Amino acid sequence: MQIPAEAIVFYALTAITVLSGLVVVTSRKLVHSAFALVFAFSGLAGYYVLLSADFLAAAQVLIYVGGILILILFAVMLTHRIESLDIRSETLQLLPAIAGCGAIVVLMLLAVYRTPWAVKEPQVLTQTAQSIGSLFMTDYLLPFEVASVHLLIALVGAVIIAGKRGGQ
Amino acid sequence: MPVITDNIASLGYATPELVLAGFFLFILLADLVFTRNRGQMACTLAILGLAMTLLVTLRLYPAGERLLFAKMMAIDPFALFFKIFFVGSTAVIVLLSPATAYIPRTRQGEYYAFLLAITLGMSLLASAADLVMIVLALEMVSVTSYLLAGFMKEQAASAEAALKYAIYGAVATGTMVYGMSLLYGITGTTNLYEMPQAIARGGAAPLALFVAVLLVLVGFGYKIAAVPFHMWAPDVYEGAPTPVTALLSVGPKAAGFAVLIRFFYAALAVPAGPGRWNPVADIDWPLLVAVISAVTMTVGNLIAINQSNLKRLLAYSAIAHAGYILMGFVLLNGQGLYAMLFYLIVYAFMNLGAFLVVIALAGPLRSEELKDYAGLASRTAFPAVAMAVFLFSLTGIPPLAGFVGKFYLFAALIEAGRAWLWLAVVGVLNSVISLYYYARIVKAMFLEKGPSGRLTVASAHQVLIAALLIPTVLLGIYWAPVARFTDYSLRLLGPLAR
Amino acid sequence: MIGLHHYLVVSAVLFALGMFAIITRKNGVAILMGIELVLNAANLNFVAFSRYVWGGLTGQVFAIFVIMLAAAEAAVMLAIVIAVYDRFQSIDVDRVDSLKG
Amino acid sequence: MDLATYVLIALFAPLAGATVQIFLGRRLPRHGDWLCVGVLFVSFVASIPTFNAVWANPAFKLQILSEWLTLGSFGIPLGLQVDGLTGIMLTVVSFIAAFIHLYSVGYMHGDPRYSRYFAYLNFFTFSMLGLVLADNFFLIYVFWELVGLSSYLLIGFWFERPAAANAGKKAFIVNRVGDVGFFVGILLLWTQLGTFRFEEVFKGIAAGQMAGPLLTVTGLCVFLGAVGKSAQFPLHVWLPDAMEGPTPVSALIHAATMVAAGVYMVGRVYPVFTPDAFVVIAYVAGITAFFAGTIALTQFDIKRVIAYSTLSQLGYMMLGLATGGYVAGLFHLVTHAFFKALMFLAAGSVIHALHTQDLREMGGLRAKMPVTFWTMMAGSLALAGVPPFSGFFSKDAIIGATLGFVMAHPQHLLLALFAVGGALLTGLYAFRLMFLAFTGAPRDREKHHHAHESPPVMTVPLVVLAVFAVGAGWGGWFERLVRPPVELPHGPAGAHTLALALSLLAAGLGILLAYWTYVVGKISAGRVADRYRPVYTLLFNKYYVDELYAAGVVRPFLALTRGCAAFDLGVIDGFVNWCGRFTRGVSRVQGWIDFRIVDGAVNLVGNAIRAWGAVLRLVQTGVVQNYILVLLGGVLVILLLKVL
Repeated sequence: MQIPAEAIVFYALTAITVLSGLVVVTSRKLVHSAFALVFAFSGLAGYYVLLSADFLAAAQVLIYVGGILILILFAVMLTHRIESLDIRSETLQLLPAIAGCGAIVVLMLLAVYRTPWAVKEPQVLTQTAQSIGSLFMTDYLLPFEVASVHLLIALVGAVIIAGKRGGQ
Repeated sequence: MPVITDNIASLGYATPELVLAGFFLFILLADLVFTRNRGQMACTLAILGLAMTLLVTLRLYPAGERLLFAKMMAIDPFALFFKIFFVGSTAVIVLLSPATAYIPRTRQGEYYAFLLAITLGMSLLASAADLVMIVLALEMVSVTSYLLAGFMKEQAASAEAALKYAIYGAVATGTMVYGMSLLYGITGTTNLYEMPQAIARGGAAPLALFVAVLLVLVGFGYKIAAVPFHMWAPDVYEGAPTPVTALLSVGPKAAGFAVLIRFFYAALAVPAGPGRWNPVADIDWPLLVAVISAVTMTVGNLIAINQSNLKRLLAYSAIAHAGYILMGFVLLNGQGLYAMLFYLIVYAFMNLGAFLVVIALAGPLRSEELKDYAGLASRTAFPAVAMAVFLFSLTGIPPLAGFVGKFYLFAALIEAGRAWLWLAVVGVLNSVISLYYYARIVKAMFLEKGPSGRLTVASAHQVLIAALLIPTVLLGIYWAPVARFTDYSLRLLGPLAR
Repeated sequence: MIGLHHYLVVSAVLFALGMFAIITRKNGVAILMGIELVLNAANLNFVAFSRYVWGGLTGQVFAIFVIMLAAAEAAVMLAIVIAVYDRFQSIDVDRVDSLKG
Repeated sequence: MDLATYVLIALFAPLAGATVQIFLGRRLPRHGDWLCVGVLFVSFVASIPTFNAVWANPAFKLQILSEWLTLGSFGIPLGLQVDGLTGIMLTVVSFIAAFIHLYSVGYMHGDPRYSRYFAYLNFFTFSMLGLVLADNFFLIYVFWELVGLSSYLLIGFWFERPAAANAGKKAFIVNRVGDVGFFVGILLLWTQLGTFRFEEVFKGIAAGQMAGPLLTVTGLCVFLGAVGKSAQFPLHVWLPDAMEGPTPVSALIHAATMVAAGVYMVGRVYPVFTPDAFVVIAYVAGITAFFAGTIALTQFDIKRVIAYSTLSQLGYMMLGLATGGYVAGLFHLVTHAFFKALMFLAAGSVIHALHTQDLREMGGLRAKMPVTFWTMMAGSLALAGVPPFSGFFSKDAIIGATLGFVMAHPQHLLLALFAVGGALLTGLYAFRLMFLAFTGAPRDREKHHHAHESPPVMTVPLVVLAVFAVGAGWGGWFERLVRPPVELPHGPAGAHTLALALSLLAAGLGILLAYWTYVVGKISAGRVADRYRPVYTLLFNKYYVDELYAAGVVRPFLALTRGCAAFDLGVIDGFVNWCGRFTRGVSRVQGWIDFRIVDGAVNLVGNAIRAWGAVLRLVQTGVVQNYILVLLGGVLVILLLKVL
């Protein structure tokens, strides 16, 4: 029990993430799910900070909380009239899903615990933003460029598919 | 193996992708700038782009086998084989599209641009040497596929197809990425070519490794539509615009096989003598894939029997064919891979051909239902005869190309010894079952009575049908050059196949 | 002491939760949320392995690419959801089932 | 152009003709008959250089090899070869086929499927030429099957007539029985010697890699193929029925292509047969030669008489081959090709003129149809083995070989009786036909009145073939070109003289008997028939072989069918139907072997498969989350299997 602080933060984050995750998947109201997702993503950002991945934590907040969630809310609003925003989000095939997902958790944890991970003393990383930035320009240049083309495709495609009848 | 770390120097070996990306942007821009005849212009540009891609791809052959962009991408005859394959199959789709009414006129520019984009994604996938590249390229193919499937969004079926495809695809990709994260945890690398040593060095973590491999397999299995990851395929194939369906059943499927082969043979197998491998760390993935192969062809064929919509029938047939092709994958030897590649070529011709006939007839016939094909032979002879040839080739009846392809697959299995004999038996039985439903179409076209009145098929389509028909017949009789080409294409980077 | 296993457990739970959402929710947007959870579970793995086992930035870079992909996928999927809504007046996935058999 | 090119042209010209014809035939002027006849003459002309080459050098050998398929240790060569025998066969087959094509232009004039007919005929010829040229068992089997297929199409060409459709099916099925044997034989050879190539197989056998009873059995399996195709007893039943096809097709089948294939094949793979195998072959052949001759005596259908005579002559060829008369047997194949094609075409000419095939309605045609009469006479003389007609030389050689064999092995005396007795019968039935058809008073005045000589497009082939029927035996050219592939024992010295005497005597006696009976009337055929009523009935009913098959094979099959039909849930759609209706006519016929046996069994399996498919289909609900659940389930199952 040397560094209880880390443990406390971890468990707090876990509580936030898993509980809001549960809300995301069980809430009967779509808007509640959406907001719970904000908390879940924020909790993950907290993990990233704990894992000394500060750039990633920032990206998580910016892209997920700032971007994807807004997108989701827009979609919710575009597909429902404002007055029925608390539309019920019903469920189906509950029992097989519980069984399947439960089994997969068990099996994965089995795999995790049976594996002798080569755990090392964690290094302290500083200035990950700079290193990641230079990685993008050197070793990861190709994926970086491919990703940009990919985003362009997604953008154009989203416009076309979501656009009004008959296109532009 | 020669590695080129310098990104600028690597560019010279990535010319096909550069050209494709360039033309993709070019078409989008041109579509914005010009106002008249945009569809024709986009089509012309797409053809031009594909032709140029083919040219630069062929010029890459002297490059041999290399790793580019800091080991992100591999270039070898194996990858070039698939690049040519993708360019060819996309070209067929591009050429057949103008004479159809599937794509609304206002969206044609984007349509052709996306056809190039999906080709770009497939090319990258065939070359991907790093998990990051696999994910990115696979997603590029997937996302473009969703968009193309939903291109006729005014029709409910198309929109539905896009939605189902997107949800299923996203789940499969998510699962695959999760598997990759485990794989990274086990090996410490995301590079395929560093994995065998890392796995060997890392000692035994068989269960975690198996879970990781299985989850990754979900992503690949979804691309090639192997059971139990196949269920999106029939719905999407039926709902998507038929030219897109034709492409989906050939291009991305082949891309899935390309990445499957490279991933498993580069990362999870170690060479054991010329043209043979052993699985790394005793993971019995060949048996896993063999079972998937057997189940895939059986399920595909069994359900296909009861289909009444031709597109859907061909979708199940495409699933069954994924099972056939997988037979070659489990052998861990060059002969198996050879049979797979050869079958892919053959499959491209006959499957595109069958879809092409459906597309060509969809206009004059206003239907894609089997019952409307009754008496077709007397209404328009050439497409009916061509369809019969394509279907018999898909069945594997000599002397058509499909027979030779299947022969190589079965022979490779039988050569490999008694261990895989059961798979060959399953394969043969399945071929027999498949005759049942292919012959039903032929019977409808030639023996049943239908409405009278001649149908006129667009001459562009007739020419294209002939262009696919000739190799389908010819490859059944004389295939030596293609066989040599396939043989040469087995030069997979790292572990040489032959 | 918080170690690798803690993170892996959280990640496995998130993966299962995401899968659960995907399988059970009728609403297309809710399904998308499940998918995001699955991708985030993978990301947590990457970062945790990067930190505790292998060092370096490979895992983090991978995670950033995954976030980017998630964004692109979300955009496309929501666009498709809107297109489906136009046709079906609903985004309940179990009602979008005209193609079957 | 080198010789190989000529050979390839000769082989592929008919195929090209068939391909063009099947797709475009109806759109071509004159429905493409000129094209199909033309390619056959091209084929014939292209085969002449080959003949010249083997003529100049009898030891000539040309091989056109190409690896067709290799996979590891397994390889199938795609080779053609030309030597003396193939040189002759190539020329003779293309020559006769060319004239039969020409004749068909007149005979088939106005048929609704005129263009289709020529496409089939071309394809038939192509198959036979390929069979002749093949240099390995694999290829010869492929062409063997193609010959079977095209004969099926042609025999059942007038499929509107139940008899024709039945005959097509019968030929196909009976041949299939033989083909199974052939296939097994080839597989046995391949498993023992590891090769399909004739040359290597022979080498292996010469080196003793395969010998004894196994080789005998293998040889008999291979021979079974020839039994089917060359219509030897007991698989001969299809050949007389095959008369239902158009007459030029019968001519082609009987002369140069189908039935010749079996004899040619036995000659081609001669070293495969052991002496023991040859004894069996000799008896089968002897029985065929003699009994077919006796049946021919009682038939009244002009084509059937000729058909049974073909059976008998085929028996002779096989007998010659089996008793060491390698050259004699094959020589008879060639001479027979000429005179039998001639006789069929002449018979066709008669049928064309009278619109009947019944000998009892003919008579007195000699004056009305002089060309037909004289050419037919030449053919009959050749058939009966009267010198100096071609048939004499070959048949005499065969009888010589048989006598030689019997002198060396007296326990096989029966063979000699078959051979000599058969020769007598040949003279008898050949001239019975001639006299009944052409001499005496016309028995049907109405028909006789309308009879007229056929047009030149039909008579010219007759005359050309007659020339060869007369002269093909002269000059010993055949012996010069064809040499036995193995050392053959020489028969005792006196055998040949004896054979000459006996065969001349037998033929003369036969003709004389026919003359007495049908011209002079000293012997009343009716009274003979009455006195030996049981024998006559037996002969007239062809020894009841068909009925035996019906009782022993067909009825049990039909009973089985009914059993299966009980299970048959009545699904009509599907493959079997399609198979059954492969040609529309085939489906309309209930007949010899009812396809319902197959229908029943396959429908049963088909139903089961369909039912499974329908169940699996239910999983495809249309709800994408169900699909994902299946994905997850699949992953879990695999994982659980791994963990447990």
